[in-house]
Amino acid sequence: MMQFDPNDLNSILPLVVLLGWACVLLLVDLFIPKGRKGWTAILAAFGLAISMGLTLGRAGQIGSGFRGMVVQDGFSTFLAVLILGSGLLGIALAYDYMRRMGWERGEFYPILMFSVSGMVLMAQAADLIVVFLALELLSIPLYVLAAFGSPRPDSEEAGLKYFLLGAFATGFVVYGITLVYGATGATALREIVDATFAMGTPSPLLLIGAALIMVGFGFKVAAVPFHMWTPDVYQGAPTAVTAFMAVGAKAAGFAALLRVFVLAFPLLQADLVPVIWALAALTMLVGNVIAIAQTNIKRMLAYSSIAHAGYILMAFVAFGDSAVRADAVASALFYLLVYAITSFGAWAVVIALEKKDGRGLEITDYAGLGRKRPALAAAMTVFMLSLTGMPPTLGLIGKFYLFRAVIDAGQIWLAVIGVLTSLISAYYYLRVVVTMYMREGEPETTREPWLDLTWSLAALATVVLSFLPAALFAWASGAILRLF
Amino acid sequence: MDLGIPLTHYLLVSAILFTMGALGVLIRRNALIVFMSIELMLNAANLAFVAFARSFEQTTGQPVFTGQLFVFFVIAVAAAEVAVGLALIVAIFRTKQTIDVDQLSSMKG
Amino acid sequence: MDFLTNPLNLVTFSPLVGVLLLLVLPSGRKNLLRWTALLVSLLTFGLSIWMLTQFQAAEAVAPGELHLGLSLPWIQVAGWNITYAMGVDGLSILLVLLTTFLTPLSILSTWTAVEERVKDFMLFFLLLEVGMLGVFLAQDLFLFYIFWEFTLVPMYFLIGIWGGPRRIYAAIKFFLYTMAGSILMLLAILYIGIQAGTFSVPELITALPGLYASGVIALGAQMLLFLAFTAAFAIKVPMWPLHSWLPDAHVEAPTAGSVILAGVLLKMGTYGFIRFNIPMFPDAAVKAAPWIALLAVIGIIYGAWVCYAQKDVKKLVAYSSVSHLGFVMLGLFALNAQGMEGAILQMINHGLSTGALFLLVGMIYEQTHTREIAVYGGLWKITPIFGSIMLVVSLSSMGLPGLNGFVGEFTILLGAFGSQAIGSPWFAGVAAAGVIMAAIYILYMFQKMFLGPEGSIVEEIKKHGHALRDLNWREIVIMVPLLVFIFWIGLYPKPFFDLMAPAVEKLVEALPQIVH
Amino acid sequence: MEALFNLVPLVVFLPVLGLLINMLFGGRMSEKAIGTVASAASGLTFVVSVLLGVALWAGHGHAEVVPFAEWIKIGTLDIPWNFRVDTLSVTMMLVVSVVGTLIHIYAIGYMHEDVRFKKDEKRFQRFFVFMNLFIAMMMILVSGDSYLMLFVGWEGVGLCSFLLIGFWYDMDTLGRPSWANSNAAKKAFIVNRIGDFGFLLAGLTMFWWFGSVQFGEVFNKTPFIPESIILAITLFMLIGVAGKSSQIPLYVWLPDAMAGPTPVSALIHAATMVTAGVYLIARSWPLYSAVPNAQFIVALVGAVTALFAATIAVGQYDIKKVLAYSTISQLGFMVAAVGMGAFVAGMFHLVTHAFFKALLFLSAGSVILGLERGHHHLAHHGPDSGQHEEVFDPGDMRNMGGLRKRMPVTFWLYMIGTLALAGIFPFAGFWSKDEILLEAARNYTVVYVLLVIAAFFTAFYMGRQIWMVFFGRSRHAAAEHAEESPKIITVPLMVLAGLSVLGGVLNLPGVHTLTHWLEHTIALAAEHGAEVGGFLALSWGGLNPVVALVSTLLALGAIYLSWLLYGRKPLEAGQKDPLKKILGPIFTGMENKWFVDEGYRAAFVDRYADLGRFLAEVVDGRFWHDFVHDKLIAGTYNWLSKIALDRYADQKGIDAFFNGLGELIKRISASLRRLQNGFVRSYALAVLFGVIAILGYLLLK
Repeated sequence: MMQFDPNDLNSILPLVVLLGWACVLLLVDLFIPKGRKGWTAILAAFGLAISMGLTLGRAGQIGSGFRGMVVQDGFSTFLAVLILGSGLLGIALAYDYMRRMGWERGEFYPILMFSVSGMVLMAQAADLIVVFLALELLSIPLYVLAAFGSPRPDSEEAGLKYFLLGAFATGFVVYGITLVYGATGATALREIVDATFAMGTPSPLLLIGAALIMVGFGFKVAAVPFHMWTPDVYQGAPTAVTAFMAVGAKAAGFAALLRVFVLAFPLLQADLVPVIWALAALTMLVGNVIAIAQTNIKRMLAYSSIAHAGYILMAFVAFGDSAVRADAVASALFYLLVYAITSFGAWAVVIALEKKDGRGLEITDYAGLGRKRPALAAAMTVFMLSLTGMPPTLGLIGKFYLFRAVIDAGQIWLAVIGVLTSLISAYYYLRVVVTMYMREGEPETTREPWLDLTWSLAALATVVLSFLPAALFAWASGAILRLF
Repeated sequence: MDLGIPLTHYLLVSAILFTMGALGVLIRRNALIVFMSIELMLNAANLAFVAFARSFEQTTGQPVFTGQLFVFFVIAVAAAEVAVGLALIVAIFRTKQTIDVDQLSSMKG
Repeated sequence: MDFLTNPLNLVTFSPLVGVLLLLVLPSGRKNLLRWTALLVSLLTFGLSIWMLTQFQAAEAVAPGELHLGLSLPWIQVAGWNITYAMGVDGLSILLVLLTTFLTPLSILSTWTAVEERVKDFMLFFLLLEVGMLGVFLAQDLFLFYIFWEFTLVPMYFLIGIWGGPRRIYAAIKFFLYTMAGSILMLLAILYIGIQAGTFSVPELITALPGLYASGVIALGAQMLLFLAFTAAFAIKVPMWPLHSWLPDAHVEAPTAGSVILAGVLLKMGTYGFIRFNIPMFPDAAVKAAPWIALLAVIGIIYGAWVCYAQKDVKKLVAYSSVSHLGFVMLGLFALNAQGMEGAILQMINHGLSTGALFLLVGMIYEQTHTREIAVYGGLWKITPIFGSIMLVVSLSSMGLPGLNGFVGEFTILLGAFGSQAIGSPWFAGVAAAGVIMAAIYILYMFQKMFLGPEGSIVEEIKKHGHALRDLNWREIVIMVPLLVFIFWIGLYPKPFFDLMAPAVEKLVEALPQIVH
Repeated sequence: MEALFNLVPLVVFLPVLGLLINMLFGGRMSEKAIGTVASAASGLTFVVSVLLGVALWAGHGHAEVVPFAEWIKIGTLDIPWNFRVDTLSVTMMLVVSVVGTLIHIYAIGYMHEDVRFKKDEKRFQRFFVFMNLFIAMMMILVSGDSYLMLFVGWEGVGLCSFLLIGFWYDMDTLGRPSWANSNAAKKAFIVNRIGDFGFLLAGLTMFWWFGSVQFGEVFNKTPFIPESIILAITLFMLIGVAGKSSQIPLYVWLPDAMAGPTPVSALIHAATMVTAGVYLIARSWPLYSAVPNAQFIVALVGAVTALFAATIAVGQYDIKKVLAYSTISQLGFMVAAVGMGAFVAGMFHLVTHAFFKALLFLSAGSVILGLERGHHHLAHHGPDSGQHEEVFDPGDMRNMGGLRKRMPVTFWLYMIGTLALAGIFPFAGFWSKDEILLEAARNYTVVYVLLVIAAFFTAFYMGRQIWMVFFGRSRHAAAEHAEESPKIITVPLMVLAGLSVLGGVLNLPGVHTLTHWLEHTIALAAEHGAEVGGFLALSWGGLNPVVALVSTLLALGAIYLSWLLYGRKPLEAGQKDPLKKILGPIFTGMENKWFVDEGYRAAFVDRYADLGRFLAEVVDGRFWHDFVHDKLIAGTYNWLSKIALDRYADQKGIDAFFNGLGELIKRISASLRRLQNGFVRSYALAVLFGVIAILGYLLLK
C-alpha cells in the first residue's frame, strides 16, 4: 500500500542531506583526533552550507510530500534559511569559544545539526504528528547542548532545568494534539481546518487542545508565563549554545505557532485573540521590566529575548484575520530575521568578553570597552540600538513592519503597550552603552577570527540593511503559508 | 473488540493520569520521579489517543491508524528523552551528589 | 545619479565625508581632527549656501512649493509605499541654514574645551549634523522618523561622554524623554500610512482632507493622531510641563552640545508642528490651538519666572529656552501669517541668541570651571569685549528692538493677539508680560555676572596664578557671525521673511476657516 | 527746500556715525578728540534739525513722510521705517539736539574729572559712545512715522538709560564697590519694561482694530473705531507713559537713576527721554481727544504725580534727588496738560523744562564737581589728609553751604534755573506753567487745585535748596575748599541759562508762536473738536490775570517760607532739618519717599522673587524634577536597576525619594523577581498557572 515516492524525499531534500551529513559526521568525528575538533566544526558547517544551498536553490519551488505531512513553500524556505544561518553562526561562535572554555568535544557539532534539522522540519510541518516529531528532534539535542558546559554546575543545571521543563511542556503539546485529534479526527492541518469548518462553532475539546498546543509553543518561544526557564537556561548554557537557542528555538517555535494556528485554527480566532493579546502584553511587560534589574548580561539578554518574543506575539494576534494575516506573518518573519541578526551579534560580543572562569559576564565588566575596543563597542552599541528600535538599525525597521501589522489588525492598544515597553527597554539597553563609553574600566577581551567576523558582519548588516530593507521586506512578504 | 466501555471513561482516566503527572512534577523533588511524572503525562495522552482512534474506528467503520501511529511515535520519542534525561541526571548527580531538583537553584532572579 | 547630485542630498550627507575621513585619521592628532571636522562642516555650510541660491531660483518660479526635491522609490514592496523623498521649502530652508551655520561655530568652540576623545567627539558631532539636516529635509514620514530618532544617538553620546558630573543621568533622561514622545508618533505615522497608503508628506497633505471628509479618519481619530504627533514634538520643544529633561541636558552637556541642543534640536520640535501637525491635521490643529496656546503662555511665564531663581547660569539659559520656545509655540498656533512667520523667525533667533549665550557661558566656564552666578561680578570691567558681546546677546534674547529677538517676539504677539484660532487676545496679553519677565531674568544674570563689584572668582583665579582673560581671536571669530545675524535680522528681517512667506501663506490658506 | 526733508535720516545716522567712530577708534583717540567727535555728531544733528525746521516753515508746516526702508512685512502687517517730519517731531528734534549738544560739550569737561575721581579713565570713551547712541535712539523715537518705530526708539532710549545709569556699574554713587548703581540701572530698565508692556498691548490692540500702526492711517480711522477700543488703547499707552515719563505708579526708577553721571541725569532723566511720554500723548492727540474719560485719567495721574513728587522733593538732602523728584513733578504737569487736551501747553512746558532742568542738573553737577575738587584738594594737600579717607558724599546738601562765594558762576546759573522752575515772571517756566494752570482751571478744578499746590511746593523746595547749598556757612571742609568749574562746563550752562530766561518767548500770550507752529500737526479745536467730542484745547486764551497772579504769589510765598526756615537761620553741620520739628512724622514720610520703594519691595519685588524661588525649587525642582521625573519615572527605573551599576553616584540621591508609584512598581517588580527563584518546580507551577488561566478563560467566558 505504501509506496516509495521520490517526491516525498525531494520535498525534504535539504533536511535529508542535513540529517545524513550529521549521522556521517558523528562517525567521522571518531577519527578526528582530540584537539583538532575544528575539523568537525568545519565539516558541520559544510553540511549546513550545502543544505542551505539546496534550500536557496529550490527557493521558488512549492510542493509537499508524505501525503501532505510536510510542505515546502516560501514560509518554510524563509525559516529554513534563517535557521540554517543560525546554525552556521552558532558554529562560528562555538568554534574557538568551546575550545577556549575547555568544552570542545566533537559530538557538539552533529548534535547541533540534529537540532537544526528539527527546526527545519518544524518549518515544513503540516501535520501535528510531524510537528511533534520536529519539536522533539529540535529539543532533545538542545537539552544536551545546554548541558554541554559540563562539568560546570551552571551548565548542567541549565540542561536539567531545560530538559525537565521542556518535557513538561511537551506533555501539554502532546495532550493538546490528542484533544484536537479527538475533536476533529485528524492530525493533518488541512483536515483539521476542514473539520472545524464542518463543526461550525468550535467544540470545547478543540479549543482546549489548541490552547494546550499554544502553551507548548509558548514555552518554546519563551512567552510569559511559560518563560521562566529562559533566564536560567540562557545563563547556564554555553554562550554559543545560548545564541543558537535564542534564535533557532524561537524561530522554530514561531514557525509552528504560525503554521498551525494560521492554517488549522483560523476559526478559533475570536476565542483565542484575548488569550494571545494577554500573552503578548504580559510577555513584553514582564520581559522588559525584569530585564532592568539584571546585572548579568546573559540574563539581561535572556529577558530581552523574552520581550522580543512578546513583540512577535503581537503580530500573531491577527492569525485568523484573512485580510491582514499575510502581512502579520510576514512582519513576524521579518522581525525574527532582524532579531536573529542583532541577537547573534550581541551574543558574539558577550562571547568576546567571557572568561574561562565565568568572569566577564557582568554588565559592569563592559566598562571602558569604548576605549579599549572601539569597534567592538560600536558594534555592541549598534546591537543595543537595534534591540531598542533606534535608527540606523534594522531594529527600527523591524518594529515599523511589526507595528504596522498590529495597527492594521486594529490592535492599537496592544501597539501602545508595545511601544511603551520598548521605551522601558531603552533604559537597560542604554545602560550597556553607558557602561561601555561613559565608565572607566579595563575589560579583557578575546580576539578570534570567526567571532570577530560574526559580530562585525552582524553589525554591518544591522546598519546597512536598515537602509535597504526593500529586498528583505519582499522576501518576508513572499513567504506565504501554503497548505496542501 | 468493543469492550463496552464508553469513550468518556477512557478520557476521564486519561485526564486523571495527566493531572497526576502534572501534579507530580510540581510536588516531587526527586528528579527521577519528576521525570517519571512527565512520562505519566505522555502516557495519559497516549491513552486518550488510542481511545479516540478506536472510537473513530467504530463511528466510521474503517480502520484508523493515525492514533496508534502517533502513540508509537510518542513512545519512541519518550525513550529518546529518557536516554538524554537520565544522562543529564547522572551528570548532575556526579557534580552535586544529589538529584533533588530543589537543590538546582544556583541561578535565579 | 540624481541621488548623488541632488543639492539636498549633498548638503545632508556631506558631513559623512568628514566622518569617513575622521575614521581613518589617527586619534592622537587632535588638531588635525579638529581642522578636518571644521573644514567639512564649513563645506556643508558652503553647500547649503549653494542650495539656498538654487532654492531662490526655484522659488522665483513656484513660490511656496517644495523645491530641489527628489522622490525615489525606496521600499515599494509588501504594501509599503515608502519613498526616499527630500525637499526644501520656506518652512525649512532657514532651519537648514541655521544648522549648517551653527555646526562649524560649535566645532570651533570645542577647540580647547574638548581634549578627551576628540575623534569620537567630532564623529558624533558630524553624525548629529546629518541627522538634523535630514529631519528638516525629509519629506517622507518614514524617512523623517529615521532621521528624527537618529539624532538622539549622537546627542546622547555627546552629553554622556563629554558632559558634566551628572552627565549620564542627563543623557539617559534626554534619550528616554525624547523617545517616549516619538514612539507614540511612530504609531500615528503607521496608522496614517495604512489609511492613506503613502508616507510621503506632500501626498498626505493632499490625500488626508479626502479621508477626513469621507470619514475614513474621523475627527476623533484625527485628534488622536494630532496628539500622538504632539507628544513627540512637545517633548522636544519642550512645552511646559514636559520640560523637565531640558535643564538637566543643558547643564550637563558640553558647550557645543548645548549650542546644538538649544539651537537646532529644540527647533526640530517646533518644526514638526509646522511641517506635520498643522498641515496634516488642520481641523485638530484649529481645535487644539487655544489649549496649546495656553500651555505656551504658561511656559513663557513659568520659564521666565523660574529663570529668575536660578543660581547656575547655564540652567538659567536653559529655562529661558522654555520661555522662548513658548513664544514660538504661541506664534505657530496663532495659525495666521504673522504668528507663524514670527514663530519661524523666532526659531532662528532663539538658535542664534541662545546658541550665542551658551557659547559665551562656555567660554567663561572654560576659564573658571564654575557656572554659579554668585561667584561672578564685575566681569565687564575685566573682560570688556566679552562683556559687550554678552550684553548684545542678552539684549537680543530679551527682545530689544533693533535686535533679532524683537522682530520675532513682536510678530508672534501680534499674530497671537488677533488670532482667530486662539480666539482671545488674553493669551498674547499675558505672553506680552513675558517681555517684562525676560528683562528681569536677563538683567539679573547680566548684572550679577558683569556689573557690580568684582566677584570672588577673580580672586580665586588669581590664587591659581591665572588671570581672567578676555576673548581670544578664535572666540571672537565664533561670536562675530552670530552678532552679524543678530543685528541683521533685527534691522532688516525682510530677506528672512521673504524666504518663508510664500510657504507660510500657502499653509495658512489651506487651514479651515474659523467661524465664530 | 523740499529736498531738505530727505536729510531727515541724518538725525539718526549722524550720531550713529559718531558712536561708531568712537567705538572703533576711540581707544587710540584723546579725550578731547572723542568728545569733539561725539559733540560734533550731536551738533550736526542740531543743524539738520534746524534745516528741517526751515524746510517746514518754508512749506507752511506741511508734514512730510520720508520713506526710508522696509522693516517688517507679513501679510497685512506692514511696518516700514519711515521718517515723519512735521512741526511736532521737529520741535522734539530741536530740543533733543540742542540740549543734547550742550550736554555733550559739558560732559567733555565733566567726565574728564569724573573718570579721574572714579579712577577708570578708560571709561571716558564708553560714555560718549553711549551718549551718541542715546541721541540716535531718541531721534528714532521722535522721527518715526509709526507707533512701532516710536517703540523702537522708546526701548532704545530705555537701553541707553540702563547703560548710562549703570555707567559706574561697579560702585555706588560714592565710588565704593557696590551693587547700588547696577541695581538702579536694572530697576530703571525693568520698570520701563513694565511700561513698555503697556505700550506693546496698545500697539497690538491698535493693529487688529486699525489694521495699521502708521500714525496717518490710525488717526484717519479713529472716528470709525468703537470708543471702548480707543479707551483701552489710550489707557494701555498711559502705562507706557507712566513708565517712561515716570508717573505714578511707575515713577520709582527715576530717583534711583541719579546714580548715573550728572550729564546723563540732565539729558536723559530730565530734558529728553522722560518727556517721551508727553510726546507720545501729544502725538496721539486724535486718540486721546476721542475719549474724554481717558483724558481725565491721564490728567489726574499727572496732577497727582506732580503733587506727590513735589512733597517728596521737600524732604530730600541729595542735591540731585531733589531735582529728580522735581522732574517727576514737572513731568506730572506736562502729562496733566496733555491729558487735558492742552497739547501745546504740555509741549511748551516740555521745551522750557528741558532748558531749565538741564541747566539745574548740570549746575548741580558743577556743584558736585566743585565739592569733589575740594575734597580731593583736602585729601592731597590738607593738613590732615589721612583723615579724609572717610566716605564723603559730594551730592549731599548737608555737606554744602555757602557755595555762593566759592562758585559764583554756578550760583548765578543755578539761581536762574531755580527761578525758571519756580515759575517766577518772566522766566521761561512762568509762561509754560501758567498755560497749564490756565487750562486746568478751565477744565478740571481738581487738577487745577492739585497743580497749584504742587507749584507751591516746587517753589518751596527750590528755595530750600538754594538756601542750603549756596547760603549760610560751609558745613563740610570740602565745601570750604570747593572750586569753580572750568569754562567747558560753565559755557554750555550759560547758553542753557539764556534759554531758560528767554524760553517764554516761544509762546508768549497773544503771539502764540509755538501754537501756530504746532497747529500744523495738532489740529484746531474748531476743525476737529465737534467730531472727536473731547477736549482739544489750544492755548488761545493768553494770560488770565487771576491764574497768573495766584501762582506767582504762591511761588513767592513759598520762597519766602523757605527763607524763613532755611535762609534766615542757616542749617548748621549735623543739625536736623527744621521742617522735621514742624511737620514731624509727615516730614519723615517725605524724607523716606513715603516708603513707596519699601512698599513695592514688600508687595511686588520680594513676592516676585519668592514666587520665582517657589516655582524653581518647589514646583520645578521638587515636583516636576524630583517627584514626577525622579521619583515616579526614574525612581521606578532606578529601583529596578538598583543592583546594576552601583557606581551611579547621582542616582543614590534619587533612591532616597522613593514613594508613590515608584513604591508600587518596586513591590510589583520585587515580587515578580522573587518568583524567579531558580526552582524548577515553581517554574512548572507558573506554566501550570498559565494553562489553568487560559483554560479557565476559554471554558468560562
